[in-house]
Amino acid sequence: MPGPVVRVQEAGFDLAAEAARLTEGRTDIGGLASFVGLCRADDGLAALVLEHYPGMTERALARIAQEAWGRWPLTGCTVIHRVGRLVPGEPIVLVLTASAHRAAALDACAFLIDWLKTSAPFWKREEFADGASRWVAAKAEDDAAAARWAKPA
Amino acid sequence: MPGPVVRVQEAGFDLAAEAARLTEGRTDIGGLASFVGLCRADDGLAALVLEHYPGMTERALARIAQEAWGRWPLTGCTVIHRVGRLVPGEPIVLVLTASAHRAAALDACAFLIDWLKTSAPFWKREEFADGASRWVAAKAEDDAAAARWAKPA
Amino acid sequence: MRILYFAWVRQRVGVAEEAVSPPEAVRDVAGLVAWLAARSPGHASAFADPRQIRAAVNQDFATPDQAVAPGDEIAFFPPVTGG
Amino acid sequence: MRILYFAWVRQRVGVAEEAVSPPEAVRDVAGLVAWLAARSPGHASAFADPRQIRAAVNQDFATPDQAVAPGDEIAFFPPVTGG
Repeated sequence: MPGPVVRVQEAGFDLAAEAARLTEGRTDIGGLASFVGLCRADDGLAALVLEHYPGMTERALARIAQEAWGRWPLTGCTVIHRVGRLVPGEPIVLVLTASAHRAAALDACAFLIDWLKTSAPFWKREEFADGASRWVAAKAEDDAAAARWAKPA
Repeated sequence: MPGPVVRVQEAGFDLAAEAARLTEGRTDIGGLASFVGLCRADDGLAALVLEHYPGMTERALARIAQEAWGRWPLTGCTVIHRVGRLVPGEPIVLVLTASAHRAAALDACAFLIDWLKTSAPFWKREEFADGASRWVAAKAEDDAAAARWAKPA
Repeated sequence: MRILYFAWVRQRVGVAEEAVSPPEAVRDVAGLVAWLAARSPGHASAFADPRQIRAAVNQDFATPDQAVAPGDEIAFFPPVTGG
Repeated sequence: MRILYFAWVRQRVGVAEEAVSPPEAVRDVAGLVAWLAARSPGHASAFADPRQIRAAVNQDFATPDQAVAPGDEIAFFPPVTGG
């Protein structure tokens, strides 16, 4: 496996196919962790519209995935982030990590989703059933979640 | 969703189908975390044979899953543990957790796999290509991983 | 009293299950272990190192001082290795 | 110098992208923000609260004191909200 795979796309993704791609034909993987972030119908939300910075976003994802690849002994790592208009119930983001060791897979998966939230150039706009629309504000709790992964100086 | 689902079975499981069962038709789920433990071909391993304590094992899984259900605001939780003879590359265990919040899904998933390792009555025997066979010894590191979830007294 | 054995404990004892009627003096898990260990060389071998043995009484993990009584289902096995 | 805007910064400025040639005195991100803010009421509104603005120079996150030069691609946007 050459290294992490990152993709930014409008299309959905197939958890089973992506999981199979990391594990198929291999007998050195002890744990496969995954996280799928989904669009919630909070407060009458009709849709989320996700914008990104073409070029920089892919670079930022690749850098974060490479950072995880360096910190944990991973055998596979896939990050897929969707953009465009998504309705409640639809998947937004997929993080998949495989390793010989379960703790590495689980920790790398949590690290990636925490860092995605704070370090990858995506912006979410909420559209409501009544026609109103607003940009999602960044959350302090997301910064805190990402900060737990900071390496000691 | 009435509560956690636990199963002990010889058959394999379908990650995509189990994930779909927790999310289908719902718009209140923000995160779906999963962990799949797989059989590794370490040291010439030909197969793992998993034994359990019928009755007690299912009760122990149900109790651990119920504990996770009480500690985190989950909307869905599935634990499937296989028994019998498994060859390298085959999945052994599946933990799936869904929640409105990503941290709850990720933490509950890690909690469940850590506790499964130390608190559910399963025993693994390794069979090697040369005909040798040995019971897997419990690992101190697994106890340490589970201990991090102990509630403060 | 129904006794179940799992994993290498079962292999050493030689049976997966047996029905026993220990004397009244056997009141707890530790007493039962001592009594069972005297039943055969296989039992003695299975219980040779008590640190390697875990027990359950009526399908709940049990400590050595846990009481046992006629009618109980008591299981002995090595530390678990699932997941 | 190519300037990109994203999310509500883009909406307030009114364009997604523009080419600009600031005077030589504009040497860093903070200086560029001050100069851009004077270009139109939309720019002024977009840059009204600098705490809400993030920047990237040539597709790397940048701090206000980071140098900017002709030929750079510089982007302004709100704090990110992906994941």
